[in-house]
Amino acid sequence: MGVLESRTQIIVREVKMNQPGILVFACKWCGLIGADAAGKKRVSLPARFRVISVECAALVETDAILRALAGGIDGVAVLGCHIGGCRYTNANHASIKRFELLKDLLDTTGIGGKRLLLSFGTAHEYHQFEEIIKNFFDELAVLPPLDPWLSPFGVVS
Amino acid sequence: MANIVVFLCRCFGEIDNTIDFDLLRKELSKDTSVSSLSIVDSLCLETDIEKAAFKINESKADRVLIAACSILSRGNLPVNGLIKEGMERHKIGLVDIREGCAWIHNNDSDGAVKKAKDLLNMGISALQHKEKSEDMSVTVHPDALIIGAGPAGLAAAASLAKTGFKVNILERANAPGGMLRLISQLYPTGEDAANKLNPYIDEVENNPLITLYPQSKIVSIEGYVGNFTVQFASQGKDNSIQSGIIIIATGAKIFFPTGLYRYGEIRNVITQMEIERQFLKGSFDVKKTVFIQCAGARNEERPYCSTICCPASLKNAMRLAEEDPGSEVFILHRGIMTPGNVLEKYYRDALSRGIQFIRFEEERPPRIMGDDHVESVEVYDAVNGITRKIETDLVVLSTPLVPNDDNARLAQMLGIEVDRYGFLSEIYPMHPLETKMDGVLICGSARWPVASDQAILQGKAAAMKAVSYLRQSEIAASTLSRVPGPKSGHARVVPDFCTGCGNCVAACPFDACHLEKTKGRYISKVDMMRCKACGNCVSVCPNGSMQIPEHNYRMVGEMIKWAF
Amino acid sequence: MGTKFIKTICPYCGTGCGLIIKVEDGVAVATYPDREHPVSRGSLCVKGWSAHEFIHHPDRLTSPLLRKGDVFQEIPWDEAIPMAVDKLRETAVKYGGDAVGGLSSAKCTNEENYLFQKLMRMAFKTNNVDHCARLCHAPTTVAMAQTLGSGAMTNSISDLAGAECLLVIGSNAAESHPIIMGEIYKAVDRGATLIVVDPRKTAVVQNAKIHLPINPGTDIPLLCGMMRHIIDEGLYDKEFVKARTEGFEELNEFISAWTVEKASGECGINPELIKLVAETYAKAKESAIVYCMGITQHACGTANVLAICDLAMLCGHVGKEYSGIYPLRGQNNVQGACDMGALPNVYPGYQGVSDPAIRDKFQKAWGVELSDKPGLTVTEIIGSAGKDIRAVYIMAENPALSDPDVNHVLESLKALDFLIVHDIFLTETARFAHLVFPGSCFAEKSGTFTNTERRFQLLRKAIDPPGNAKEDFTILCLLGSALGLDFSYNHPGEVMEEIASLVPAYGGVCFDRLEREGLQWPCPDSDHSGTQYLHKDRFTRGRGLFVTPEYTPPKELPDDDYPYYLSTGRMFAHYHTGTMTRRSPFLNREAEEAYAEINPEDAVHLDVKDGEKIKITTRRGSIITTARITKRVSKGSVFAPFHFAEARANMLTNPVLDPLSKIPEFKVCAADVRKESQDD
Amino acid sequence: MLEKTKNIAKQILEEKKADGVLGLMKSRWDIVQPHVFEKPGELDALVLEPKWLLAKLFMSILRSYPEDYRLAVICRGCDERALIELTKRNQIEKETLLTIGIACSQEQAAICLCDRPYPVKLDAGEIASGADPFQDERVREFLIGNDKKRMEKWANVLKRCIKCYGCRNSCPICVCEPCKLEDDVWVQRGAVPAEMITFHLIRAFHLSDTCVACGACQEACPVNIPLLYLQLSMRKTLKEKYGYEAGLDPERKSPILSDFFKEPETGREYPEWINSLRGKDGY
Repeated sequence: MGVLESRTQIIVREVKMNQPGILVFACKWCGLIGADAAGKKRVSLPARFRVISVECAALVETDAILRALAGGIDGVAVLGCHIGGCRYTNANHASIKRFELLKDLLDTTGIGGKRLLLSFGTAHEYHQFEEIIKNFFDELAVLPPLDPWLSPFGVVS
Repeated sequence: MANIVVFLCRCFGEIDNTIDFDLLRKELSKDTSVSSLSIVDSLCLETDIEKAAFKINESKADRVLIAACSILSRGNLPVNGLIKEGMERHKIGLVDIREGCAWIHNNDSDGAVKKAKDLLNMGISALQHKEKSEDMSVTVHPDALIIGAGPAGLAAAASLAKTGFKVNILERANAPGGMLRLISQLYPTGEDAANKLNPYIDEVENNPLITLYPQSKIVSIEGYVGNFTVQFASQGKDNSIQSGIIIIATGAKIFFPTGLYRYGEIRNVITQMEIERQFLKGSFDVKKTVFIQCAGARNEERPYCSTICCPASLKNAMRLAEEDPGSEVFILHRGIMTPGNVLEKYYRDALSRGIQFIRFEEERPPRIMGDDHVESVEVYDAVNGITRKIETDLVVLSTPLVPNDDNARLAQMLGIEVDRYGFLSEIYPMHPLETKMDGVLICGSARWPVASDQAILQGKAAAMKAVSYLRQSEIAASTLSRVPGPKSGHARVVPDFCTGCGNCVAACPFDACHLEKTKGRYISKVDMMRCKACGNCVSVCPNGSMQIPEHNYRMVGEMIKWAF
Repeated sequence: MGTKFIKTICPYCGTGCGLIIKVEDGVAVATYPDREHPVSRGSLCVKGWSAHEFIHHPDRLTSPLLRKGDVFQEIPWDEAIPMAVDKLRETAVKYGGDAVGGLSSAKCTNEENYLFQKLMRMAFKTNNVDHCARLCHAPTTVAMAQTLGSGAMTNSISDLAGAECLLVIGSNAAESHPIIMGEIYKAVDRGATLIVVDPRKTAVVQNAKIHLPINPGTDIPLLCGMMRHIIDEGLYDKEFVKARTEGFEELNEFISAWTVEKASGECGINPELIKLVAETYAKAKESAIVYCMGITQHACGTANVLAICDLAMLCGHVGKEYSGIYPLRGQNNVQGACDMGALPNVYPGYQGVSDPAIRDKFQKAWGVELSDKPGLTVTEIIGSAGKDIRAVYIMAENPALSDPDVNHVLESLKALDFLIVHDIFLTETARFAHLVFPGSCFAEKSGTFTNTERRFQLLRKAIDPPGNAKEDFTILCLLGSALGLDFSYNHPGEVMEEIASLVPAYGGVCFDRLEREGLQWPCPDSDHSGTQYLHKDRFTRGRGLFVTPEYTPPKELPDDDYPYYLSTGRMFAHYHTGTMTRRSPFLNREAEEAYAEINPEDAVHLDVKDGEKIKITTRRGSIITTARITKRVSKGSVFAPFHFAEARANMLTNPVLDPLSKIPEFKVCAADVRKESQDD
Repeated sequence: MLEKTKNIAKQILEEKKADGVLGLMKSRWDIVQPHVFEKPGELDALVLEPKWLLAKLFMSILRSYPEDYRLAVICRGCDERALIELTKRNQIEKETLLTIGIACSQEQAAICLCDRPYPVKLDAGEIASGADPFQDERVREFLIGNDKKRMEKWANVLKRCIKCYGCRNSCPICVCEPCKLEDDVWVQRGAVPAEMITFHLIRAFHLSDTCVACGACQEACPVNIPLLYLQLSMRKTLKEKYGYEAGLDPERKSPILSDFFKEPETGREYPEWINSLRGKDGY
C-alpha cells in the first residue's frame, strides 16, 4: 500500500500544470471565515489553491507542510487567529514559533521561506483573504521551481 | 474496501454553469470506494435529509460524503440533520464546492471542475481514515465550593442556596464579610455597609444549605469540573470536601503606600481605609482635608486604575463637608474616574457641595510640608499652571486594591492563570467569569477591583454559571467545548509509541497532558476533561504517537496527496 | 552486567565495512559503525546498520535436520555427521569421486572455504567445488588473469577518491556498494568527472556528470568505439603500451573495425558523446573504471571485462595510484572464496589444478593424491545433478533463488540422491535437502574475510551459535575428521598459517597481524605491509596482454512475442536472496513486496497503474509482481530485483552461459509484460 | 588530562559512585573502541581520542540495564549537551546522570565547527575557544547567497542520500520508536535517494530545538552530506530570538513549545490591543 500511495503521488506530480499550486490550512475561527466570506462575496480567485480547514493553527504539523512541498505543491499558507485571539488559549503561539523556525530551515536550503505563508488574524475578512491568496500566487510565480528537489534526474543524456 | 455514499448538491442549479456535474460523476465513478453517487438539487431541507438518510441505510454505506456549500453557510444543516438521523459525526464528510469553489472560480470553469474533483478526492480519502475519539463523563458532585466570604462570595452562596444547592464557603478570616466590614458607608447611596452585608451574613448563618469554614487555608485542589476534591485546614483542623464547581471570590488586598507622600513618616497622612475606620469609630473634626488620588496607582509599577478610589474619595469628602459645613476639602487628582451616569452625577454633586478639585501631573506630585505633622500640601495646578500651597491638617491617600499574595499559588493549584498584575484572569474571548478550567469561576475583586455592588452582581452571575454545571447529573468531556458547536475530539496517545519526551506537556495550553511512569519509562496521558483538542500536542509530538482521531495524520497525508 | 562492544566485519557486500556489535548477555542488540575502520570510516549503509537484526531470528536453524518424507526431523550431531559421511562415501564409491559436488560459500570465511575445498579435493579426489562467484565475477577472474595476471581489484577503494575521471559501467554502487559510492562522491567533490554507463537511470546516474544509457548488453561496442577514437586521436599512452604491454597490434587491428559510428549504431549512444567520454577518460591524469554485474552477467561477460582491461591498459590507467580497474565484488567474501581456491580449476592462490608442479606441492602438503581434471562449475553441477552428479554438499548458498532458470534448478535438486545443505536458515534450497546442518552467522565465528580490495580482515566472534548450531569451522573439522582426514585444527588461526605456507602471496598474513589491521594481498612475508595497488612496475603476468574482445549480442533479444528487455538486479534495502535482509524487520519494511520497475509510457500502453499487479513472462516461466512506475527504466525495458522468493526473478532469466567463465546471462533477456487482473 | 580523567574514573568506581564508566578503550592491539569499565584496574587502557560520541551508546546501555545500574560517562561538550537534552526528554534520570567532562582541543573544535567545545561540568582539560561556523567558507557556500544556486547545491548533495538512516541512528537525540521517517505517510519507502524534502527536512526540523551540533549525523553520512549545516541557522535563530541553546540548562524547556507570555520573543511586534488581555509587562 505504502509504495502504491507514494507512487500515485509521483504520477500526480507529473501531470501538474505550470501555474503554482497552493495548499491552505485555514483555522476554523479566522481563515475559514475569511475564505467563506470571500465565497459569499463571489470574489474571483485563481483556482489552483485548496483549503484544508483545521480546528486551530496549532493542529497543523510542520511535517505536513514539508509533505505538501515534497508532493509538488508550490506553497503552503497557514491562516490562524491573532496572537491572544486564539479560541484555544494561546494554542496558536507555539505554532507561530514553529512555523517561523521552519521558514528558517526552508531559507537555509534555498527552497525559500516564502513558500510558507503565515497569516495570523489577518484573513478573517473576505478582502483580506482575497488579497493574501492573490499576493501569494504572485510571490510563488517568481520563485524558482522546486523541481531539483522533486525528481532527481539532473543529468546529461 | 470502504463503502461511501456521495451526494453532490447542485444548490438548485446555482452552480451548474461553473461546475460540470456529469464530469464529476464520471470521474468519481472510477473510484472503487464510492458505492453510490447521487446529484441532488438541495440537501438543506428536512425532506432532502430524510431522503439522504434513507438512501444511506438502503445502500448500507458506512460513510457519507456531502459536496455542498460551506459549513458556515448551510453545509452544517445536512451534517447535523444526518447526525439527528443517527449517523455518527466522524462518518460524515463535507466538501465545500460552492463558496470554496464554484462562486470564487466562476470565470474558470475548467479550474473549478478540476478543483471540485480534487476536493472530492481529498474528502473521500480523508473520510476513510477519519476515526472517533473516546469520550468520558463524570458524575457531578452537586455541592458548590466558594473560596472567600466577601460580598461576591456571599452573594454567590446565597443565590446558589436559593436554587437549592449545598454550598461550602472557605474564608480566610474568622468572620464573613470581607473588606465590606471595614467600610462605614457605601457610595453613591450612602447607606451603611452593614445594612448591605447583614442579610447575606444572616443567610449564611441560618441557611442549612450553606456551611462556612472560617480561618481556613487551602492545602490542595484536585480533580476537574463535576468533581473537585479540596484539602484544607479550618480552625486548625484538617478537612476535605468535594464539589462540582469552584467559585473564587477571594477579593483583593489593600495597598499601604509606605514611603509615599511621607506616609508612616509624619502624623495625619492616612489612607482611605483609615478614614473609613475613623468614621466607624464616630466622627472627628478636621478643618482642612486634602485627598490625594492615585497614591501608588496608574504608575510604572501599577499601571492600572483601581476604579473604586475616586468614588470613595468623593463619598468621604462629601461626608466631611456635611459633618462640618465650615470645613474645606480638596481632592488632588490625575483625572477623576466616575464612569456611568450615576457616578458622574455623584461627581457633580461633590462639585456643587464646594469640594475643590485640583489636577496634578504624575511627573509633579503634591509635596507634603511640615515637620512632625502635616502643615500644608504644595501642589502644581496643571489646569491653571500655578503652584498652590494648601494649609491642611489631614491628608488622605487614595490607594488602589492590589492582588492577594497567594493568587499565584491558588491559580497554580486550580490550573488557571493570573494576569500581569497578579489578578486571576478569565479566558478570552467571550467567557466572562470563566477560567481556563471548566467549572472554576471567578468573581469580585479577585479578578479586578470592583465596588461591593459590582462584586455582588458578579457573585450572582457566577452562581448562575455554576448552576448550569451543577444541574447536570453527568458531564461528558466532549460537551466541555470552548467554541461554538461540540468539541472536535480528544487527543489520543498510542502508549507503545510514546517516548515520554514531555513536549505535549509543555505545549498544552490547558495542562491536559501529564507524564506517568510505567515500567521505568514515562508515557503521556491525556486528561479528557481538560483537553480541548487544539492539537498543539499533536504537532509537537516527535513521532506522531499523539493524534486527534478526527483529524489524524493519515487523513492529512491523504488530503495533501490528492490536493492536486 | 556484560555489555561488550565487538569489532567485526559486515556480512553483506564486498566492501567489507567495519562494524561494532553491541552484545548484552550473549545477545547482539545493536550495530554501530567503526570509526577507525580504513574502508568505512564510521559510516555504514542501511544493511550494515541493521546487521544484528537477523542474528536472533526465530527461523534460525538450531539443530541438524533429517528429511523424513516431506518433513524435517531434528537429529543430534553424532547422528548427522556419520550419516553425511556414509552417504557421501557411498556415492563416491558407487559412482566415483566426481559424482560428488560441493558448493562452497562467499559468505563464509577464508578458513572455511579453504577447508571446504580441501575436504572435497582430499576426500573425494574431485575438483567439483565452486561457489557463487560463478554468478557474479567469474569473468573478472578469468579475463583479468588473462590480461593482467591477477583477477582482483587492481587498486584500493580509497584510491577512488583521488581519481580525476571515473567511468562506472553496469554498477549501481549507490544501492549495492554505498560506502564505495561515498568514495566516488569524494572524488566528484574534488572536481572529478563521473561518467555512468547504464541502461537504467539508477541512483548513481542521478549524480553523474554524463550518462550513457546504452542498449542492454552493448558494452563492447561502446568500449571499442571509445578505444578506436582514442587510438585515432593518438590519445593513448604510447610509452606505457610500448614498455609494459604486448598484443597491441592485434588489438589495434581488431579495433579498426569499430568506428565510433558503428559503435553508436550498436549501443544507441550519440557518436559525439562517445568521443567526449573517450577523450575525458584518456586525457584525465588518473582514470578509474568501476564495474559490476552489468558487465559480467552476460553471455559475453569475459569479453566485456577484456574490453575494460584493454581500455585501461591502452590509456595507461592501471598500475598506479588513483587509477585502475575496480570490479566491485558482491559477497562479503567472494574475493576470499576465490583466493582460497573454492573454484573447480585452481587451488588456493589461483594455482592451476592441471599444473603438475603445483599439484605436486599440494599433494605433498596434504599428503594425498589429487585429481588433475578441472571440476564442474556451479551451473554445471546443478545442471548435471541426478546424472553425473549424485550427491552435493552446499555450504551457505541458495541456488534455488540465485541461479538462472530456477525452475530447472529445482528439478535438478530434486533429482539428487543426496543433498546436504549447510546454512543458518531453512533456505529455499535447504527445503530440498536430505540433511541440513545448522551453521553459524558472521557474529558467531572468528576467521577472516577478504574484501573487494584484497584486504584480509579479521572477523571476531561476538556470540555463540544458537541452540545446537555449530561454527562452520567446527562442522567442517568434524566432517573432515569423520572422513578420515587430518582436520585436527583447534582454531581458524592455524588454518590461516597453513594457507600462508601454501600460497606465496599470502605468506605474511597471520591472525596476529590482522588483529591490528587488515592486510591487502599480495603480502609475501611478515615484514611486508600489504599491497595498496597491483601491477606497480610489472604486471603480475609480466607484460599486460591486450586480448581482443569478441562482441556477441545478448543471446535473447526482444521480439514480437517477448517485446521487452528484462534485466534483474538489486535494491538498496535487500541483499541477494533476502535470506538475511528479509528477516530483518527494519530492512523488510523498506520493501515488503516484490516489484518490477516499468517506464510510465509502457505503463500507459499496458494500462497499468502504479501498485497494480503485472505478469512478466519469458520463455522460461512467468511471475506475478507489483508494478512500480518510474522513469528509472527506459521505455521498452523492465527491471526486477531478484530478492523475492514469492516472485523469483530468476524463474525468468536466461541460463545461457558465457563460454569461458560459464556465467549465466542474468542481465538481458526478452520478456512479455501484461496487466494481471486484480482479483487474483 | 588523560591521567586526571583516569583518576576521576578510578575514584568513581572505587567509591562505588557508579557501577561502570563508559569510555574509550585501547586494546593491546592498539584498537580503540567504546567500553564499559567496571573494575578500576581496567582503566589503564582508557583513552580519550579520537572524538567518539558516547551519548547514544550511553542511552542504549541504560535502556537495557536494570534501573538501579549507575553508569558514568566520559563526555565532551557535545556529549554532555546531548545528555542534558535527553534528561529534559525524560530518557535519563537527571539525578543518576554522572558525567566526567573533558574539553576538546582547538583543532577538534575547528574540525567540528563547534562554538562550545567544552562541557558545562568540566573535569579535565583546558577550555579552548570555539569556532564560529558562519565564518567557515564551506558553510557560507551552503547557507549564504543566491537562493536558486543554493537550492541546486543542496539538491545535488541531498540526492546522493542512500537512505542508510545513519544520520538518525547516530543522532544522540533521536530516540523515537517508531520514527516518522519510517512511516510511508511522511517519507516514501523503498527508493533511493530518499525523498529529499521530507526525509531530510523533517529530520532536521524535528531536531531544530534539540540539536546540540555534535555533528554525529554528518560523521556517519557515507556520502558526505553536510547535515550539520541544516541546523546552524535554526540554532542561531533560537539563540537570537529566545536566548536559547539546546543542552545548556536542564531546567529550561524549548521555547518553541510555550506561548509568547512564558517565552517572549525579542524583536516581535505584538498588537497593542492584546495588552488588555492577560500577559506580562512588555505586551
